[in-house]
This record gives sequence, C-alpha cells and structure tokens, in this order.
Amino acid sequence: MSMREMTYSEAIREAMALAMTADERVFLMGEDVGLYGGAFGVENDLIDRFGAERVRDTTISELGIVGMGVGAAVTGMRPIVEIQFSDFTAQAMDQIANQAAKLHFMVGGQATVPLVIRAPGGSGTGAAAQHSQSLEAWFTCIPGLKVVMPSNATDAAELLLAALEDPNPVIVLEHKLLYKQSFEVPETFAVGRLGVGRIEREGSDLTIVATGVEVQRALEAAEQLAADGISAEVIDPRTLKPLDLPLIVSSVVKTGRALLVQESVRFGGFMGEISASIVESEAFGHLQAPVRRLCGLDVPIPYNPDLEKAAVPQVGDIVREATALVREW
Amino acid sequence: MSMREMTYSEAIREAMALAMTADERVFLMGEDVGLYGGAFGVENDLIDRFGAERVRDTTISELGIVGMGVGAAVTGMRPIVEIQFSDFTAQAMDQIANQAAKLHFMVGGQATVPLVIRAPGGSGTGAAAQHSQSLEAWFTCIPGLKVVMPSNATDAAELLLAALEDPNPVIVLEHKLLYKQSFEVPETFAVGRLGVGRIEREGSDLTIVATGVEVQRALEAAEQLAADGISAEVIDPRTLKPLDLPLIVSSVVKTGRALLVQESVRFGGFMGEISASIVESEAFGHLQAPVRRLCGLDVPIPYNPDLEKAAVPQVGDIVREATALVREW
Amino acid sequence: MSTALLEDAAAALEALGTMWRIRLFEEAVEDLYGRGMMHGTMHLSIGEEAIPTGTCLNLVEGDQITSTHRGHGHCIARGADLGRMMAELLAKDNGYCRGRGGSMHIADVATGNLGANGIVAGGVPIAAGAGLTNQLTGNGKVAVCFHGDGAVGEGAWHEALTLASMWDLPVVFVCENNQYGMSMSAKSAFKVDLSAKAAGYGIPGETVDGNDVVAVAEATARAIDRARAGEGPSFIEAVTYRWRGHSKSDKNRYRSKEEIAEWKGRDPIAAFAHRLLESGLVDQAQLDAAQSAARDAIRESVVFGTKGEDPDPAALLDAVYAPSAVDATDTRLQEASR
Amino acid sequence: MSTALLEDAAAALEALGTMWRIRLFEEAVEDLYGRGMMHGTMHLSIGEEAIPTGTCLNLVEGDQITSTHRGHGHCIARGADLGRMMAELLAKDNGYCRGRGGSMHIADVATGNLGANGIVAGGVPIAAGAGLTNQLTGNGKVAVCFHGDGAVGEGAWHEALTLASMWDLPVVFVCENNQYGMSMSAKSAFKVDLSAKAAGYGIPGETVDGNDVVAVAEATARAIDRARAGEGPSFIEAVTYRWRGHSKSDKNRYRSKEEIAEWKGRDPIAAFAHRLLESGLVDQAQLDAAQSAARDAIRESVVFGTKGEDPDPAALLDAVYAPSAVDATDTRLQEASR
Ligand SMILES: Cc1ncc(C[n+]2csc(CCOP(=O)(O)OP(=O)(O)O)c2C)c(N)n1
Ligand SMILES: Cc1ncc(C[n+]2csc(CCOP(=O)(O)OP(=O)(O)O)c2C)c(N)n1
Ligand SMILES: [Mg+2]
Ligand SMILES: [Mg+2]
Repeated sequence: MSMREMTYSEAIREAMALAMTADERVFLMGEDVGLYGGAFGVENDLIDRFGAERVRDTTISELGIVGMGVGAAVTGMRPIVEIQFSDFTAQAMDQIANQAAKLHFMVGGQATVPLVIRAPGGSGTGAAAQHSQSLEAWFTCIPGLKVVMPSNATDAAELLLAALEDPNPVIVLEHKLLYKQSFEVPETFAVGRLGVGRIEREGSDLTIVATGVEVQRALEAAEQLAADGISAEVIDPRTLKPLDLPLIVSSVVKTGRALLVQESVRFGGFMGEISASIVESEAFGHLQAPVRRLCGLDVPIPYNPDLEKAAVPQVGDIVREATALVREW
Repeated sequence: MSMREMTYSEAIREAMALAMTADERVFLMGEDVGLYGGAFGVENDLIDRFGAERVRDTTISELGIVGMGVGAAVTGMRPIVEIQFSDFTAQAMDQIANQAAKLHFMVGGQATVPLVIRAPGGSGTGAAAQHSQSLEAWFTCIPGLKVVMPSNATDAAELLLAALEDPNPVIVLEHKLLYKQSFEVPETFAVGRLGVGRIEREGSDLTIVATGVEVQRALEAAEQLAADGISAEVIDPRTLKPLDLPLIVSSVVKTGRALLVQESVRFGGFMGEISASIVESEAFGHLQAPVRRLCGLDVPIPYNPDLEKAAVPQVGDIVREATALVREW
Repeated sequence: MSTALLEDAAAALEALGTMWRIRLFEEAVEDLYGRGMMHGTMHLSIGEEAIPTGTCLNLVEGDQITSTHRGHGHCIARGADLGRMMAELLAKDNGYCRGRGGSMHIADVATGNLGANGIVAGGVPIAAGAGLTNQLTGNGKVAVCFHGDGAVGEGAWHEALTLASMWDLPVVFVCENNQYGMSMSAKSAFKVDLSAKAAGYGIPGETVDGNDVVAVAEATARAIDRARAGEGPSFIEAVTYRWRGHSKSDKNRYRSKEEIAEWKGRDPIAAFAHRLLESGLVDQAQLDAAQSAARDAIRESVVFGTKGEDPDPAALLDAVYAPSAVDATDTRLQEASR
Repeated sequence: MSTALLEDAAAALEALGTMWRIRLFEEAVEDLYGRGMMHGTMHLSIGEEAIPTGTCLNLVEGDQITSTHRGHGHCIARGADLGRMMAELLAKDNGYCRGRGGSMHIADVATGNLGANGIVAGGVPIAAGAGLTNQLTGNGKVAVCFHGDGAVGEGAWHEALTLASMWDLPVVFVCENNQYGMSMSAKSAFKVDLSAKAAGYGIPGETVDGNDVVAVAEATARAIDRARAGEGPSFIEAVTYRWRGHSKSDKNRYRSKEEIAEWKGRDPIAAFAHRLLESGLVDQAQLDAAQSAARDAIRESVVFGTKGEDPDPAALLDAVYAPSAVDATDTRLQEASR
C-alpha cells in the first residue's frame, strides 16, 4: 500500500472532512472549532471548507454541547462534539453517562444515539492539573458508551470514521502530545473497526499492553529491551470499550508475563480491568510472573516539567519494569 | 459495650446532629434536606433542631452546591453536601474532581478542602437507570479525594464523623436499600478511621471482599457456604480510597483464594483495582485459584424488578461463585 | 390553530378527552401502585393536564418533544398508545421500553416523544439538539421542551437556553411551573417570575395560566409558529399546581392543606368543561361521553398492560448497545463482551 | 472609598502602581516565555489592568477573591508577593504553589485569593461558597468573583448566581468582558448586554467602562458595600479588551487588526495617568516614579524567581492529601498508599 506522511491532527481533520463530504448528517460542534481552527489547530480550515453551519462554534458550555449532540443524534444527525480538553468532560458527565449512554437501553431500543465525542487528554504540555488528565476510567465503566484511544494518526482517522458509522455513542480520547507528530498513513483512510486491538510488535518474553501515548514509549522500550536480550510483544488495544481481550489473553498465554502501561493514575485506573481480566482468563495458568501495572502516579498532574515527567511512565520506566518482570521471575 | 438498635438513616442523622452540635462550622446543604426531611428521610427533623441556616435547602443545582461546599470548606467551614442520588454527581463532577480534589495540590498546600459529600447509590428500588447506579469507579480514580462506602449503620455514622474530621474532601457513598434497615449500634458513636477495613467474618478457604450492600449478601452467602463445608472469610474495605490493602492481602495469603463482590458493573469497575493489587502483592505466590470478580452486569439498571435483581449479585450468585472457586481449583 | 378550541366542538372534545385520559391514566397508576401491582417510583401530574394538552395540540407529525420525570401527560398528549404505556409502567416486555425504563423513561419515539427523563433538566439540551437537527435539515419541525420550575436552577437549562437563543433554534421551552421543585418553592428559589428570565437570553418570555388549556394552547401556538418561521426559541411559563405529593415519599411538609385545596378548586378539566358548556359549544352528554371514552381507554390499557409478558433477563446484555453493522460479524468480539 | 482615587494622590499613585505592576509583570512573563525560560501556557491580561485594580482597592483584609485562568492581575491587585508569583510561573519550589500549579493556579490564600482556576467558571460557585462562610459566620467579609464573558455561558455560573441571589450572599460578580471567550464574541454568544442578565436573578446589574479604573472602583465599591451590608450579591460587567492573543496558540483570526489597534488606543494605564496629570493631582515625576518602582519590583521578582530551587519529585506523592491527624499515626496505611 502506498503511504504518505501526516500529523495526527491532520489525519483527524482529514477524517472529519471525509465524513462531512460523504454524509451530510455529519457536522462538528465545539468551542473554538470554527474561526479559531481549534484550540490545538485540529480543525484549522474546516470552517472555510464546510461553512459555519457544519463547523459550529459554541459558547463555553460542555454540558449543553454534548446534550445538543445527543438531541441531534437521536433525531437523525451524526454530530461530532469536541470537548476542548478531556478534563472538561467533567462538566458534561450527565449528558455523556446518564443520557447518551443509557437512552437506547432505557427506551427499550426505540432510539439510538450515534454521537461522537472527541476529547484530547494527557500530560506533557505544562498545562497542569486541570488540563492534563487521562480520564478513560470515567468512561470505561459506563455501559452503553464505547471508548477509543488512538495512539497514531491512522487509528485516529480510521477509528473516528468507525465511530461515526457506529449507532452508539463513542468517545474518542485523543492525545495532545500526538497532535503535532507525523506518522506514515495510508493513501486513503478506510473505516476502522471498533473493538479490535493490534499487536504493534511481536515478542516472546513478555506482553506489554500500552494505551495512548504510552504505546510509542512501549515500542521504544521494546527496542531497548531487545538490545538487552528481552523480547517484548507490544499490544495497543486501541479501543478500550469494547476491549479486544482475546488478543491480549492469547499473547499472555504465549509470553507468560504481562506489563500494563498507561499514563493515567494507577489507583482505580483502567489497567486494573485488564489485569483482572487476564487473571480471570485461561492465561492465569500460564502466568510465570504476576501481572504488573506501570501507571501514572496517583497525583494531579503538576506544572513543573520535571515533576510532570516524573508523574507518568517514561521509556526508562518501562524498560526497568519489564526487565524486572522478566529477570526477577 | 452496651448496644442499641437503629436504622442506617437514623445513624447518619445522629452523626450529623453530633457533628453540628460539637462544631459550629458544620452545616448541611442539599436538595430537600430541610423542610422535606430528605428524599429518603435521612434528615427528617434536623431542620427543626438546627434551623434553616445550618440545614439548607438548595435549588436543584448539584454543580453549584458542591462548588459552594468547596468555597465554604476552603474558607473555614465544614460543609456536608448531600447529592440526592449519587447518579447526580455527574452534574457536579467538575467541582468534585477538578476543584475539591485538586485544590490542595494545585496551590502547593496553601489551602485545604474539608468537604464531605454524601450521596446514596445502588439499585433495588425500581428507580431505573438514572437513579440506581453504583458509581464508585468515578471517584476512586481521582487523586485528592477519599471514598467511603459504609455497609452498616455504625460505619455510616462513624466514618461520616471521620470524614468530617479529615482535612480532605471525602465522598460517602451510602446505599438506598440500607437506609431503612436496622442495625445494632454502640450506645455512642466514636469517630471512625478512614482507610481501615474490617474482617466481618473469619474463614480459611477463601476471602470474599465485598462492598456496600454486597457485604450483607456476602455474609449470608458465607453462612450458606459454611453449611456446605466451605469456610469463607468476609472483608469489608469500608473505605475504598485509601484502601486497606494490607488487610486484604494478608487474608488472601492465608486463604489462597479471593472472590471480589460489588454491585457496580464489572467492566472498568473498582474491583479491578483490588484484583490487580492482590496479584501485584505477595499474595500472588499464595494463590491457589485466579482472583475472581462477581459484579453487576455491564448494563444500565433496568426498571423491571426481576431484571433489576438479575443485574446485580445476589446471595445465590455469591454462593455459586465461591463454591466454584473452592471446588474447581 | 388553538383558537379552534372554543369554536370547533370536535377539537374541544378532543382536548377534553386528552385531559381526561391523562387524569384517569394517572389515577389508575396510583391505584395499581397502591395495590402493590406497580413498583418503583411515580410522579403524577394530576392537576397539570392542561399544559401538555394545550401545547401538543399545536404540534404536527415530526415535531419532537422532550419530557420529564413527570411525563405521563406529555406522552399521552403527544399521542402515545395507552396500552403500551401502561404495560411499560407494569414493567412488561410489550411496554414502550420493554419494561426497562418504567415511568421515568416512558417514551414513544415514533410520535416524536424523545423520552421522559429521570434527570431534572436532562432533556433541555436534548430538545435544543433536536431543534438543531430541524434547523440544519430545514425539515420545518419544532422541538418542544417540557420542564419544571425546579429545572430552571440547573446549569443544563441555562446552557441549552444560551445555545438555542444564540442559534435561533426552533425550540419552545414550556416551563410547567407547579410552584415547587420537590419541596423548594419557586418563589423562594428564583425571586423573579420565571418568564422574566427569558429576557436575559434575548428571547420572548410569557407567563400563562397553566390551568387554562385555551391560554396554554394560544401561547404555545404563537411560540411554535414563531419557531417554525425561523425566528427562534421562546420561553413559556405555565403556572399550575401538582395535586399529589412529589412522589410517593412526600409528606407535604412544605405546603399547606389550604393551598392544596385551593388549587384543587381550580381544576383545569372541570374549568374547561364548564366553559365549553357555558359557551354552548357542546352539551353535557358530549362532555360525559368524552370522559367515559377516556375511562374505557384507560380500562383497556390496564387490561392490555397486565396481560403482557415479563421481559427475559437473558436479553439484558444485548439491550445495551444498538447493533453495529461491523460488530455483528465479529464473533470474537461478541465472546469478549460476555 | 474609591472616589479617593481622584482626590488622594497616594491612593491614585498606588492604583497606578498596581496597574503598572500587572502590566510589567506580564510583559516580563511574556519575555521569559518567548526566551524559553517559562513553559506551559499563559493567559495575559494586558489591557485589562483597571478591573482587578479598581476592584481590589475596595477590599479589606479577610475579603476573598476567586480568579480565573487569566489571573495574574487579580493576584497582584490583591497584594501577592511578586517574587513568589514569578517563582511559581518559573515552576520553582519557592513559588506560591511550590511549582505545582503555575500560572493557571496561581493563588495567595493568605491575602484571600483562593486561586486562579483553569476551569472556565470553576471559581464562580466557589466564590458563592466563600460568601456563604461570610454570611454564616457573620464575619463581615465579602467575596469577589472575577470571571470572563465566556464564563457566563457555563452552567456553573448560572447555578452560582441562582444560589447566591436566593440566599442574599455577600458576593460581587465582576465580569471582565473583554468581548471574547477565546474566539467566541460575546455579542454573538449572548445577544444581550451581560449586565442585563442580572435582572433574571433579581440582583442589580451594571455595565461599566472596564478600562476606567475610577469607574470600576466606584461601581465595585457600591456593590461591595451593598454585599457587606447584607443586601446580597451584584453583577458588574466591566467592558475591556485583551491586547494579546487568548494564549500562545492564538492566530487572532476572529478579530481584526483595526479592532486591536483601536483598543490599544484606550490603554487604561495611560488614560488614568493622563487624567491624574490633567487634574493636577500628581505631576509627571510622580507618574514616572510609580512606573519605575513597578519596573524595579518586577525585575527583582524575576531575580527572585530564577534563583529558586526546583521542587523535588520525591515530594510529589505527599502533596496530594493534607495530612489528617489520624492517618499520620497509621503506618500500615502509609505503606498501603505507596
Ligand atoms: C439532576 C437531578 N437532581 C435532582 C433530582 C431529584 N428530583 C427529581 S424531580 C425533582 C424536582 C423537580 O422539580 P421541577 O423541575 O419543578 O419538576 P416537578 O417535579 O415539579 O414537576 C428533584 C429534585 C433529579 N431527578 N435530577
Ligand atoms: C470548562 C472549560 N471550558 C473551556 C476551557 C478552555 N478555555 C480556557 S479560557 C477560555 C475562554 C474563556 O473566556 P472568558 O471567560 O471570556 O475569559 P477570557 O479568556 O476572555 O479572559 C476557554 C474556552 C476551560 N478552561 N474550561
Ligand atoms: Mg415543579
Ligand atoms: Mg473574555
């Protein structure tokens, strides 16, 4: 397949443009997505291409915007709602959790809510505690919602297209640090599949499951580990809910060891789910070491850049933990 | 110690009255907590005893109320904010997670937020999907917050008093089904300790960790299991954050088996944290069976009473799972 | 359209019949609940029937409504089937929500009722979103948002009004001001007449007698016409009173017996019937017929509902997500989700 | 109190000095940022200095303020130490927040500044809560809530105003209407003058020239006096303009160069200085001295800040919870939390 280079934001923008071109029910709504071009420049010139009707600048009203997305979705549109920083999903939780995710069930299937919420998370920009969280654990425990966490440009585009095809509400947790990164992407984006993980690198000594920005770090770590004679398999679940557990389990059956890496806090974080599920699966009998999590510290993200780095797993941390898991067990 | 009988609500009411009598900084604020006596009758006559200034009826504004609680706490008061159903914490998430929990950290320790939020959760009343959730997983992943889940009247009172003494924000997740239940309670309530679990029943074949309303069900199940020759140790963590992990781990070291029981949904639920932590602990080497979770189904709570029961673990489910864990491994 | 109410006997009797159906439906529900045949919680709108009735008679096919925890009246006024409603409240599989929603989530999406809502003000942004669909597609439809006085205190209400007015969306906000949000009196809560709040959003605001079905019909007709003409949203405060407690737990501590009695004297159904009779548009026999037709319909609905089957717990997990074309072919995922 | 500004040279020069300190602090910050010595994101209030200055000069010890993402001015006007502020922005351990908060969380709780807030409208209910403390304890203090025009669209704002007005809390809401919420123009967003919204809450609302420190001081003095007298909250819309982009990522696509230039012509500092000079209250030398004193103070703050130590990552975990008397003695728990 012929490839090209593109940043994560460009890929998201292209996917939105593709969707808006193909389907007039698709529109975008959010704070500063129009004239400003998006707080992170993701939308850039979309307003010029699709007009202010379909690339809608809203007031600062996260709850209202998501609620309008629910109302538009249930009446036949395919809204994309952008929450400027995923931290502000806090304001919109009622519409996300109590309305969007439950409506289909509560009305016995009479209605569907094909709403896509895009929200960038993650630390690393010096934006401190209220603009840097990784909040996937708030969403993965909500029945009725799907949760996507793309770690590269192709997934960001193709899973967004998949989310737009899905009749259920989907929240896509993008990562701010990735927006400006370039990736190789296919000549044309296809519609992805929700709920299908990917083995990013094959290996035999341990399985590293990593999400979001940690996928790259895990791949870098795997490279260093290889130099050290440790063969790490790296898996990116891509969709956290529904989770491609069979992919993870069969890898752990093979390697006998699992290291779960996320940027988000450890206590109560999503990796607890993966750890518990591995232990409950047939992989239990194959474990040569305890399933281990490597997560962000249980702290709000600090402003100081060194503290901020110290608060979330870096490549060296992954190498260290993986080595310990293989060598000490 | 001489004992008396009291319902869970009466115990909470007595604790609030004790605190308001002892400390004039304590006051209560929420929807219908005054004139109405509380949606569940928890407050009853508190307004007559302490006046409308200290037992404050608010408008329907969960975000506003919690935010005012933050503001009052940070300026020296000890507010108790009641969220009528824990489902409506969705509206207040910004003030809970981004303000109350983080302020102390963000301002480098200059301020503390001794705020207590009480919020009843749980199913079993036919109130359907938006009034029956068990949302502890939203809170346990928030650094800076403490999370309490009392399963009986004494804990409901004494941990509430502990929460009021704590300089940090504490959310107390009460259970609607327990409100009207009677319990033996001590003649006078003491100030409890946050972060200290309790062995509710000793046993040797497996450890059942249960939270909230499932503690009783686990105890009933343990009774039936005993008749069947299975000796179950039952632990109630009481505080989910900070979690008394050492208590759980030492029990699992002893029994070699753990069954984790919660009413909340399984996927992304809090028991994943306990499961992962057990596996990461010294208990790993002692496990004779995989750590297992028994949780609510991954569905919104349905209205129909049979469906509602089917959606969360009942005594029989615990017996069945515990038996399988002991007999099949 | 709505002035027809005082000129066209058929229209008048239809409106009267709607009010009776709401009243009698809720009385039946109350009775079933009292006899232990219905569970959960109930919010009855007895005494408030003129508002949904007067409003919905202005709506055409495709217009949407969003409703509240006190939503039986909206559902009936919008034309839902009484049997399927009753079946739902009886938690049956042939109920509108297959027994999964109950009273607080009653919905009939086919008639444009996007659903009752257990969350105060939860439906307000959703209505604005429906209005956005209408505007974007140019379908000529209007969304009506019913909400209570208590909902006005919620941030969701404010954000939805802000966005709807900013974009001139075809939405009509109908505030059923029954003077209490549970126990909180609207007067203590808000200091101003609720309709005075509309000015802060740059939209028309009007207070009407919510117990006068004609007044409600006229005011909402104007607002709906305005919305349909692309002139944007309006806010209508319809003052009324709830005869029953907020829900079953209510001890009515926050209001007096006298107040309740006084408002019972302003029964919207009796008042309208009386007015029709006085005006000579209809005779007593016709009024009686309207009432007894409603009674028969409710009786049938109870029969229909009680005959329904219980939903199957085994179908629970499948009910959470709408099937997506892609997932359906992926058996590995289906296994994983068990 | 505030009319003293045009009569009392010392008071006038103090206000002028405050405005200069804000301006020059932010210019220094901009410079440090541009030179890569400061990281994260910055929201500068250059051009808006009259509002915090005119407001805070009416406050007494113990009065509280809540601030915003654009909060340097509030912090300085309330009397914070410039060195510790600069140290914070430079992410140092001797900064107000020990390098953990940065610009968006700058706070000086000792002077009653409960903190900048990264969340739009996040501080509004918090200010109301501070007002509640004041009312409940009868301490005679007033809470001032600074917020932007964009914050007016948030539910939090609405709920806080509703509760504060319902309870007549001693709170003054000062809306810094710099005409944009990031890129959204307040005119398109809200359709009405923001002060017109106050009527919907039954409280006084007033629009003032936010670039006129005297007008701001007078309007806020009245509102603060009213609050202190127990007569409840007020809303003041102070119209101003932000000279810089919203933050560093701003390409200013939503406004014209002409508009920016026009507003730069209405510099609140120059205007006040000119007025003082014209009136003869002070002379040019005094004006120059105020400016250069401010410049020295800022220079010192940069020295102080750059000299600070970096915070120790090892202390991170201990910084999350305030130590509670009970936990501290429980070593088992301390172990568990590792
Ligand atoms: C967000 C939220 N908060 C609180 C409640 C609990 N509650 C249900 S109805 C109600 C009163 C609503 O008052 P109003 O809007 O006036 O409607 P009414 O009941 O009078 O019809 C309350 C407090 C809720 N369901 N949702
Ligand atoms: C809840 C929330 N939504 C969005 C943002 C992103 N954001 C930060 S400042 C801002 C604009 C705020 O406008 P305004 O209140 O007018 O203050 P100004 O920046 O003009 O001083 C936005 C959208 C945020 N920080 N918090
Ligand atoms: Mg009401
Ligand atoms: Mg602004």
